[in-house]
Amino acid sequence: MDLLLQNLVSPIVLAFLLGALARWVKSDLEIPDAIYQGISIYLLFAIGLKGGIAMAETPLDALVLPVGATILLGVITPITAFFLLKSFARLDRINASAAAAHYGSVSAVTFVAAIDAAKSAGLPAEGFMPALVAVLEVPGIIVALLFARQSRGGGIKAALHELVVGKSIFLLLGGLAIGALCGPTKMESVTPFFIDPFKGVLCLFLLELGMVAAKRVRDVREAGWRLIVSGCLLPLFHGLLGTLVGHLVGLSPGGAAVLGAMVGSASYIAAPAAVRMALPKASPGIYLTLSLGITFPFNLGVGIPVFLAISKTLESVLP
Amino acid sequence: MDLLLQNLVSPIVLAFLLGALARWVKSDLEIPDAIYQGISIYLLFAIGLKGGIAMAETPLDALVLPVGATILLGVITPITAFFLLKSFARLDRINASAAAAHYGSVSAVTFVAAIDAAKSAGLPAEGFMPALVAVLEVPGIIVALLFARQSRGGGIKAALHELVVGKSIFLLLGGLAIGALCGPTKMESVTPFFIDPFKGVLCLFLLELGMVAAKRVRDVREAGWRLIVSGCLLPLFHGLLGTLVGHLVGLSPGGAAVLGAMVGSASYIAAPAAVRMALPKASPGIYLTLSLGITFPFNLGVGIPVFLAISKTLESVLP
Amino acid sequence: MDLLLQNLVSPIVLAFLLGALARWVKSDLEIPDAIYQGISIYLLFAIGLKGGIAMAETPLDALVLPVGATILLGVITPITAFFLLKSFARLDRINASAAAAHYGSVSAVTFVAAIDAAKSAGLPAEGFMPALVAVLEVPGIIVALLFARQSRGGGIKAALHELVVGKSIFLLLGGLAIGALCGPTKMESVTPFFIDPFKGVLCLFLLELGMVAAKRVRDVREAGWRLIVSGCLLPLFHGLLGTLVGHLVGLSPGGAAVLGAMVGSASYIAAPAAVRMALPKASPGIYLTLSLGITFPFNLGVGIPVFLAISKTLESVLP
Amino acid sequence: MKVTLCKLTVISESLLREEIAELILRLGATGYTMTRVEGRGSRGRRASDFEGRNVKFEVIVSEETADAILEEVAERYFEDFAVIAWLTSAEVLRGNKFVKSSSALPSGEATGKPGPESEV
Amino acid sequence: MKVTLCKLTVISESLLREEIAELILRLGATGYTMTRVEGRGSRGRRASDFEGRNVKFEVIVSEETADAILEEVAERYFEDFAVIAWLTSAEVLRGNKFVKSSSALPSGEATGKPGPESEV
Amino acid sequence: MKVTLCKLTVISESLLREEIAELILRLGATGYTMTRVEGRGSRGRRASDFEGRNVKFEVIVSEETADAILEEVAERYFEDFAVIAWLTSAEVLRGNKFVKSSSALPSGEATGKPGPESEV
Ligand SMILES: Nc1ncnc2c1ncn2[C@@H]1O[C@H](COP(=O)(O)O)[C@@H](O)[C@H]1O
Ligand SMILES: Nc1ncnc2c1ncn2[C@@H]1O[C@H](COP(=O)(O)O)[C@@H](O)[C@H]1O
Ligand SMILES: Nc1ncnc2c1ncn2[C@@H]1O[C@H](COP(=O)(O)O)[C@@H](O)[C@H]1O
Ligand code: NA
Ligand code: NA
Ligand code: NA
Repeated sequence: MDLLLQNLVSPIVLAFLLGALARWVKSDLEIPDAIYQGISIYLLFAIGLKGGIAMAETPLDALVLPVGATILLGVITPITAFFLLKSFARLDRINASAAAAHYGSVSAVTFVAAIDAAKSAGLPAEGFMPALVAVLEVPGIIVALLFARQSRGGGIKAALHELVVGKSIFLLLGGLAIGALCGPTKMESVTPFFIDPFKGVLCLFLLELGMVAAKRVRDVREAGWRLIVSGCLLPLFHGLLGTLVGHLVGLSPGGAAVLGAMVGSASYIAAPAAVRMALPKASPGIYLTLSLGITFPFNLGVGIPVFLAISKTLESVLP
Repeated sequence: MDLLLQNLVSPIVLAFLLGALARWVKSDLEIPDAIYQGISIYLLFAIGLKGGIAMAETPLDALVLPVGATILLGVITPITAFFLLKSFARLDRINASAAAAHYGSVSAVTFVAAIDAAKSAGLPAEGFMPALVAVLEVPGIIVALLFARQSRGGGIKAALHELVVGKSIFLLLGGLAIGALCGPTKMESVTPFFIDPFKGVLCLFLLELGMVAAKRVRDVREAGWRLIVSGCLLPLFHGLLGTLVGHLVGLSPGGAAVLGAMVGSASYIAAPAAVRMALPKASPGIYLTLSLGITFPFNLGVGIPVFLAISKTLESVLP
Repeated sequence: MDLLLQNLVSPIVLAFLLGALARWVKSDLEIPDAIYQGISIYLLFAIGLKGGIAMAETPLDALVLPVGATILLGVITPITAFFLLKSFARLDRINASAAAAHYGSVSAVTFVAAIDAAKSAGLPAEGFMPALVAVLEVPGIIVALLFARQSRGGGIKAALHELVVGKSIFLLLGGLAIGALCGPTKMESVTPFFIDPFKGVLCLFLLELGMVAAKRVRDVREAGWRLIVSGCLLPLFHGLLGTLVGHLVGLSPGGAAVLGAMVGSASYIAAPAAVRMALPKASPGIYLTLSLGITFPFNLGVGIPVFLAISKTLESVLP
Repeated sequence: MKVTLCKLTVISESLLREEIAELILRLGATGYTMTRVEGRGSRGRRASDFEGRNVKFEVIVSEETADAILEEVAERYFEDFAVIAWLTSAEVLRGNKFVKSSSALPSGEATGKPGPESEV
Repeated sequence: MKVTLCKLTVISESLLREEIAELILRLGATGYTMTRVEGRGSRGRRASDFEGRNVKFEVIVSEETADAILEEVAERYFEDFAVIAWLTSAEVLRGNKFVKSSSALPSGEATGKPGPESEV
Repeated sequence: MKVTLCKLTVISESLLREEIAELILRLGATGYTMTRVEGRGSRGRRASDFEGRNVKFEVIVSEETADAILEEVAERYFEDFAVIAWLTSAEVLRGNKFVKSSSALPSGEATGKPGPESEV
């Protein structure tokens, strides 16, 4: 409980709430498009670079298990999401698989918020986690699209291309590669730009995210309780699964909780674009509302501290 | 005199002059709209955050007197401005009240420049000053609009809404709240973005401000000497008043001078928008020329060092 | 050889390659126009400021020889470039002089990369080098335009105005002036914005530059081997000349190599705009391909380390 | 099946963005497209030179709706604000997309066979 | 020597930018101009509210090419995507600049003396 | 009282922005609206791919002024620069706003009753 409150009163969460407030009071506050895009390029590239620097210092075989587990989780989560959304939330096949693609992928901001919360809670995560983000982005979307049993034009192949060379994965992988090739010493000179101000920039980003999410609140109200409950249950279930698996493959308690947050999160940048191209008949009103209107704030406010608490407990329970 | 020159040769003032120069030599230098807006969001939010952090460490009752005095000053200044502009500068009722609204409000950049100059002069101001900026923004505009005795559509009520949820006050208050809630420890992680680079970003902003102000120079020439003299007298008079009141309510010499600069300054972001909506018949050519073309450079170059010098003298005079 | 590889695996060079890769795999990565422009304003202004701070600490007479030599080199390089491009690369008069203007001028990013590489190699350059960049920008373009024997409308005079008040030179000179006037102490407060994050921002810029350069690759293929060879020979020849002259006028080994890189570089911001206005009949396809598609990557990858190695050797050879 | 409708263009100082968007939808347009533009006009300067830009609204509507919007825009803004507007004709497919369900397309247009004058 | 051609305008969610640009050039336009715009329409929201903007293509083409582009755009995108399009006429100098060398301007236009109907 | 005027559109590489703006005002337009756009055309690339964008000028003017501007733009820029231009007609209220006081609206337009041909 204390962890929960502790987590809520942080610059990141408050900036998100401030953004939402801006919409509710109809402020004319507006982050220009170009700035928003510039910030998101910065964040993704910086996440990659930071992960790459860490990878340069990690023996490769320490990565094998976590990467394997992450791929596995990326395959499982869209399946559970699809069936829950189809049966419990009563979405049709197309909309269920479209939304499942989002749950199969990962939200970079949730990831970063989790990294940060873990650090604040004295449970720092492994430095190579950003590599897992890159790994988790793709398989879930592919699996989910298979469920749709239909897709436009180039279909899954086109969506796959869209994904892999899409800017978020491209920047993440690019950053990882540069960071790993250069290593900590050579990266020192870019640290004052990519590492030190990172969290402040993230605050600005969350201001914007709050504004965008607030636009979805009306949609959330219309969505009906079944959708809302699904949008909370899925991250919880996936998150616990991720945390548990994280422990099993030997991650630190912080790392396991962060893996939980990643697995529990729903993408709202890479996935929507890919899904829109592959399944144009699916309603963005459903998948964006689920991922950005419900699951994202849920994880930010509740999920992350819960995964951290569970992970701490698991540590003392597991051998 | 030395203080004056000392003040003029600073990165901030020189950046402003460089911007003005860019216009005069017809350089194609141009700060993209989106960048300008991004910077102004950054600056306002950062001012708020910094003030909030300071407030978290200030006992609330230390704020009562300064806040009360600031509100009072916010009510007085538009009145003096209105009558001076109407009688001496010979503006009609509408234009006089439109311009008075600007003098009743406050220029955030003048405030920041004053904070900075105070620090350089060895007279650091209180940390909670940004809270006073937020307090000073609104009442003056309302009072001034009352003088106009007419206003469009929603009128004053609409203008009030425009103001309070307008992005400048919204970001300032939002920043204050986040800073105060999180306190210094939790804000540490965002300091490298919001505090350390602040003054450098301000330089870029002043480059742009210089360009915009230079466009007004022709208007200033046309304005006639009465308007020009008013644009210098008003900040001087209001500034001295503010400095004096600052001492009386117990601010440090630096704080009092900064309060003087705030009170003496004229808004050119929040006020113009509100006035344009409420009094569309007032001429922007008059109120923008006064606030941005005359009073802003006057304060930057002359007002601030004068208020600092006076404040230093007052300290030894007053009990 | 080791120096070469050492140089290639740096965040700056890798960011450039990543940008090129983005184009080749058809990623949708895109740096918004406004961000690109904002970054280039930042970089040029920051280079100027840094140079200005150094100049404030340099006795003026230490500048006389280097400045004189730089002007001389700025006059010589467009001449060699013109004749090589006309005779060996078989360009007509107009296109040869248009391209020569680019070789007469200087690429700010090549300059910065050289400064950085020199530092990494333990051969730091003089702090006042940015002043030489400003000096080198103009004369070469003028000389080259004289070769064209024709030019549009205002012609050379218009192009000269375009250049001197063009944003790149204006910001560079403006930054130099502000830095020199304020000196190191007063600039301290803006250092965390203009100096510390500089190299990180440069990385982002090179990402974009890589994307733009990659667009030229097709043009490079079409250009024919004579143009490609010219685009490599010219920077090599000019660079060696610059390095040698640097030693003769008493620069440090690092400074001489940086002067070499400057002299060897071809402008792709100031020159193209000026040339386009003065010689609209010249083909941008030729001069941009040469400067940005061939010479820039050549210098980044090969030129800079070669100039450094030569400069080191020269040091032990020359008296 | 092309039908001829109106394209209404409104250029305004950006301060009025929300008001004009609301006005356009209220008077019956099914949507609008907004562009950020810069401008020079008789009034020269805008309230806040900072806000910098003007906005341009382009609206595909039936002629009556266009006239209604144009009239209200003229009445409310032409005198005091930096606002201008003009009409051109435009041919669209799916004419019904641009007409609110309550109203209907005038017969000539619905048939897709407008008289010679109204054809572009 | 002014000739009358068509101006085709296509507004689309920005995700389709590349596809539509490719389509326009493939069907015979000699170029296009693209603007980033914002919009409100019946569909209300776009795939990624983040990508934020729509794009607007303006293309000067002969009437046949315009019709061909319009048709393919309609067929491929109108049902599932936030895409609208319209045609107006436009007078240009140098009419041949806008017609690919393979095809030719219809005689009426090439002479610069279009019949009354095609004139604006 | 609607009158029919011309809308002139000029698209140009951004390097010429100042020159063209000056040209437009010099030849008698009362204002213009400028948009930053991107483009693809026969020339493919612009002087500085960095400057990135083209600019689009839209000008509401009388037909004569439009023709005068169009002619000078064509003469000075069409050959060597990435510049295109076109004309459409546009109906405005307050026709006099767009005509410089020195000149006057041609009678047909001033009455708001243009002949059938010039009507849109
Ligand atoms: N003749 C014109 N042609 C095109 N746009 C214009 C014209 N006159 C004015 N505008 C636009 O309308 C805005 C307001 O004009 P004004 O009310 O004349 O100051 C200007 O900023 C321009 O964007
Ligand atoms: N009546 C209209 N007039 C102008 N633009 C429109 C109109 N309706 C839709 N649009 C544009 O087309 C886009 C897609 O519209 P829709 O498919 O109706 O959601 C919107 O975002 C607008 O930019
Ligand atoms: N057919 C066209 N339709 C619309 N815009 C065009 C067309 N052709 C060229 N443009 C625009 O005009 C600019 C210059 O074209 P060009 O001179 O053909 O290279 C391009 O960048 C486009 O913005
Ligand atoms: Na997930
Ligand atoms: Na004031
Ligand atoms: Na050179």
